[in-house]
Amino acid sequence: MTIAYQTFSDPQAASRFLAERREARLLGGGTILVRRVNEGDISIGTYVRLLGPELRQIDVADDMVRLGAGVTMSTIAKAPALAFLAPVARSIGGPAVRSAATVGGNLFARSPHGDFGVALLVLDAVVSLESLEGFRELDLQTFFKSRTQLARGSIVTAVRFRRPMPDDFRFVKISRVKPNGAAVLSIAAVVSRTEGRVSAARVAFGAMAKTPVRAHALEAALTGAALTPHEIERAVASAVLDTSPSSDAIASEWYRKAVLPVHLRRLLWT
Amino acid sequence: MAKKRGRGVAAVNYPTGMNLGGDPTQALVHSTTTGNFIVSLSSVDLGQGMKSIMAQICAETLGVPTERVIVDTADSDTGPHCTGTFASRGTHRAGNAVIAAAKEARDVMLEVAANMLEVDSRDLRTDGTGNIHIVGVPGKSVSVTDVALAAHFEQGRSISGRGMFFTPRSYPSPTDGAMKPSTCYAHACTIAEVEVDTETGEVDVLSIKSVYEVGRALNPKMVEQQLVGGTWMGVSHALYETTEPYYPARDHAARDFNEYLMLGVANLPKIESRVIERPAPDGPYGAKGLGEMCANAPIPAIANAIFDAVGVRVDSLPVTPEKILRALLAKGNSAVA
Amino acid sequence: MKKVPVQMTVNGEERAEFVDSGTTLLKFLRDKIGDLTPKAGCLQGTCGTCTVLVDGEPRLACITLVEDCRDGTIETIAGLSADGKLHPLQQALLDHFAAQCGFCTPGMLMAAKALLDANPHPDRADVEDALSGNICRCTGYEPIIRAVLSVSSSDACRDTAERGAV
Amino acid sequence: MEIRKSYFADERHDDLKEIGQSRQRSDTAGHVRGITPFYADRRIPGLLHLRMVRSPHHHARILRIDTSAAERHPGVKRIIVAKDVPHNVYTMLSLINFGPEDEPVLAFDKVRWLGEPVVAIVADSERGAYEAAALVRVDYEELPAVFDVEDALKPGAPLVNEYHGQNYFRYDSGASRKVKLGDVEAGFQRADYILEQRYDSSPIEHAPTETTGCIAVPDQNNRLICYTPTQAIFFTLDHASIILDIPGQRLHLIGGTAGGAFGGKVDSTVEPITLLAAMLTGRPVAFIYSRYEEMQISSARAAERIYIKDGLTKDGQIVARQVRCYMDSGAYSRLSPYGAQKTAGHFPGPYTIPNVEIDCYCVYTNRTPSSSMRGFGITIADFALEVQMDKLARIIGMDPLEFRFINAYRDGDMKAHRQLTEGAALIECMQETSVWANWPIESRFLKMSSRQKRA
Repeated sequence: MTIAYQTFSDPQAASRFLAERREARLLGGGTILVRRVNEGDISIGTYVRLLGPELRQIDVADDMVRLGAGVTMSTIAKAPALAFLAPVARSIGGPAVRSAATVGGNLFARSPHGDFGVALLVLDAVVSLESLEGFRELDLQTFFKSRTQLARGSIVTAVRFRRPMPDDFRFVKISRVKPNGAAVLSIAAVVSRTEGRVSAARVAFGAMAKTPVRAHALEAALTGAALTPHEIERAVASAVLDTSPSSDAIASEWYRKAVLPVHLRRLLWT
Repeated sequence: MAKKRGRGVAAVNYPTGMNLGGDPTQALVHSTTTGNFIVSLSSVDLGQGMKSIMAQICAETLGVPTERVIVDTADSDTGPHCTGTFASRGTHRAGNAVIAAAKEARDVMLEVAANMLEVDSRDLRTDGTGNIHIVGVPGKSVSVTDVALAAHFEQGRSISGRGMFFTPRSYPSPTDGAMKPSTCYAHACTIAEVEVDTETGEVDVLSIKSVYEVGRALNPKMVEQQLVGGTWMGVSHALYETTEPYYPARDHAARDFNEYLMLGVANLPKIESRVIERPAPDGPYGAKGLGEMCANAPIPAIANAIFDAVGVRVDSLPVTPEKILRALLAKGNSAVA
Repeated sequence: MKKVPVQMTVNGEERAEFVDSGTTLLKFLRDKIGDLTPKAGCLQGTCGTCTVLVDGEPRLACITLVEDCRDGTIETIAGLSADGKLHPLQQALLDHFAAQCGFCTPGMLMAAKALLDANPHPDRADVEDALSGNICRCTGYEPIIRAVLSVSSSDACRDTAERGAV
Repeated sequence: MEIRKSYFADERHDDLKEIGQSRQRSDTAGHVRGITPFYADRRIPGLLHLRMVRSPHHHARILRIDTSAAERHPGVKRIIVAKDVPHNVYTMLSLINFGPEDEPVLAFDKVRWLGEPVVAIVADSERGAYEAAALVRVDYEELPAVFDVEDALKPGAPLVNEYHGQNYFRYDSGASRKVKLGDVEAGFQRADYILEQRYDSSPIEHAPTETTGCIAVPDQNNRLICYTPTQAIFFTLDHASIILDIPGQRLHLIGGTAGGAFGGKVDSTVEPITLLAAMLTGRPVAFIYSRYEEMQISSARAAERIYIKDGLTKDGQIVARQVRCYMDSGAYSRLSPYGAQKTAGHFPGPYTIPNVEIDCYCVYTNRTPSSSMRGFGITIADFALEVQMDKLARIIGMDPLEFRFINAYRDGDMKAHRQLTEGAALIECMQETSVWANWPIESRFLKMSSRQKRA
């Protein structure tokens, strides 16, 4: 009736264990898993804790960033090399949640949660995945599309991405409960500007679908657009095209779609 | 970005005590050997500070400092009956019972002191610091401690008292509803100032100014605690709270504090309160119940302020950004296409 | 039942105990150590009443496993006034009438302590952020915010303390 | 917070020594040290844990309950079903002779709301109780459910609660608690304007940071101790003694410290079943609501629907007010029939209106039972009333605050429920607010007094 706690330092061994044991689950910050156990989920019988310094490490070399899956939001919020991500990390719950919540765990958070994944998605992050088939890397878009069908025993060990140009990265999380309640929606954008025009744009949304999603139509509409109210307004009109938000306790599908262009325009224009 | 400001007002009253009465509360007071006093009750302190207020009421009535009174409550073996802490009845009902018990105890205390000082007890007065003086005779006094010791060990008296407060039950007339819901009412008027985002329907409550008539503010700091906390709850009710966000549909019912939305720590308006006092003839030192009332007026005041700001009415609680935005769109007032 | 050994420092005291594996830090503190100051308000990681410090960081003891705290340093408010004297934060809450039912108070205090330990001169927004994971249903937060800000000595924070006089 | 002593100065006394002083609360020092003992802080060896198997349906007939597998689960000490509860069908209002017994402690023939308790599991650990709960088999036949108060009152609506026989509480005045004064129809005839509006609210949760629960402990002398955060010690005690069918002297309730309550801890839904579990096992038992249970199982503030129809004259007099109010009691009464009655007495608000007709209905639907919450019967009514007042003022182009002065009740005015107004102070609150908040009003309103008889 107690729950076993099993540690591994070899991701492959952990992966094998998880694949073999239906009742075993990989533990991140506990915000999802321990809560489920506390609430009476008896399908969970073993916590699997993956150890190893690289899991909790932030590596920055040139402009490439590697975040171990166990890096917490509070660590990111304090990392000087990742100052642009600090507002994202700080938007995720109160400080006590942030000192538990991990990068890896956030990639599995269900909408409307998972705002850090939105930022990673817009950064074109690549996920390091350990499974029975061995090590592989998945781009984050593919990861989000397939995260519910990952083979048993799959473990996210790290993400890596290129640091954007200073000032290109923008993020906003709209919460009703301030300062950092659950998202009505969140938007991350990397927009490069040259001579008053958008030269390249990547935009991702949180809480606008079951997982964070990239706004491809919007990105296309933005690229080449002049940074004028009129052209931005024209571009943001296509924002909802790549979205399929749900209704939940925070906001309805209708409301999310209605205000997405507003918040997007404000994020891009201000 | 279009943000518009508006102000709204609301004025309310609130009945003190269980509706229609019939809700007794008892109190017992006795002194220890050294002149401290125990109030025995079964009333529950919900966090509003009922125990402290009972101590203050008892101390005032006895004429001793509050720190000499201990309130022992909410044990069914030792506390006499109380109907319960609800319906803004705690201070009013239990307070009156404590006054009655403390008066009886005071009478004994003064009789014992009168014996010691060899005077009539009607010529004695308490000074509130723990001494009993002969009126008009400076320097002639005994301490409450000595009086209690004498009562116990020399005069064989129990310095104690029993108190009961009861408002007879009123039964509404089946035909016209004639009834007496309450013996006294507290009052409030609130002005709320809001800022409404016309593109998103989001509301920022900037300030809440309220004037409350509470009968008597027995402990102003504790009154303030209720008023500030209650105002917060009112604002929270107005804009956020429900267990069923799609009522009457049961979908997406809130399961936790992420989903049960409440006014956040960074959403707080500037809350200011003033108090006026019109003592209730049957209130303990004039006090009326105020803990419930303070959550009420902010709700319509905010709804009215939203109308003042953007010209739309949302007549269902909570007044969410979605409801406001839909109303704005229906009226053609939103900047959103 | 599988018992596993854990060792850690709790409020300055070395503790070595055998616990059921999978035990939360909250259960460990309350049932093993007998420190009842962290409260079980939700067991979901959403209310903050169980906030304690683990190696100086605020953590929700209800979703933290004791096995993840091995060799760690745990602080609860039981350790704040261990010498019988109230910690300045405790005194500030008292002075500001910033507690009503008292159930959120231990978690609030630890969240505030985490803030002040890391940032002795917070502004109002810092305090709001620090307390944002802690639910209070009685006070309306304002007295708690002011109490925390009053502990800081900086003039800047005193200026930002007041969104308004009550 | 400033106390403005100029108002009613002749009625106030300022010669008191303790009253009016901001003495420190006696409990705060304990709060800030975390040593205030809440019910869940009682450490009792050998404590068992109770968890409920709850209805997964809004409305269903129970065909079969099979607890055999759960009973065999290691760690389970006792399974409790309806027949184990001595007086299973109860109503809290029976203590004040109000209404039929209409709610089972444990459901047996039907479930009437999602989350209704059906089987109680008592086990030596929380986890063991959850595991055993998963082994309980209950077969249901789903029934149509009704969630809207007005739908529930329509002919052909599913019958929610057979103990009432119809989807509303029957008062001695009929389907609604009625208050009548004057003649509203005549008032509407006299009016220059008529405004009829609908107001709604959704259910609201008390959300105390400490969830509802209790610990029951067998004591010497065949008695039982219950550590409880109840708001009403003897209400809960009497109630438990009825349900357990034991004399009250066998019960010893210890409480007085609640981690927030706001009206939600009057209900006494946990104490009787926990005491029963302690009686049946001879062991101490804890039943502590999860946060989910606190959110969705514990009573909510009722949703309300309120129609207000007012007759108004050009000069700002409300000459008639008709109110129909529906309080959504959920599947059972709890305290709602009393709350609906309180609402009836509260209308038409703190205003003097010569013609009034009030009908307040307590309606049964297939949702979580509602009950008392801070402002019971008043909060939502005040929302409707005060928004209505704003609308009325705007119809005639009058300042909304001035409009309230015209209609505000004063000492000696007859209220709709036929009590003469005493101790009124609405006018003074509005005067002080106007001056303080710089909301200008005509000077004649600043000269008004609640003590001045209406012309």
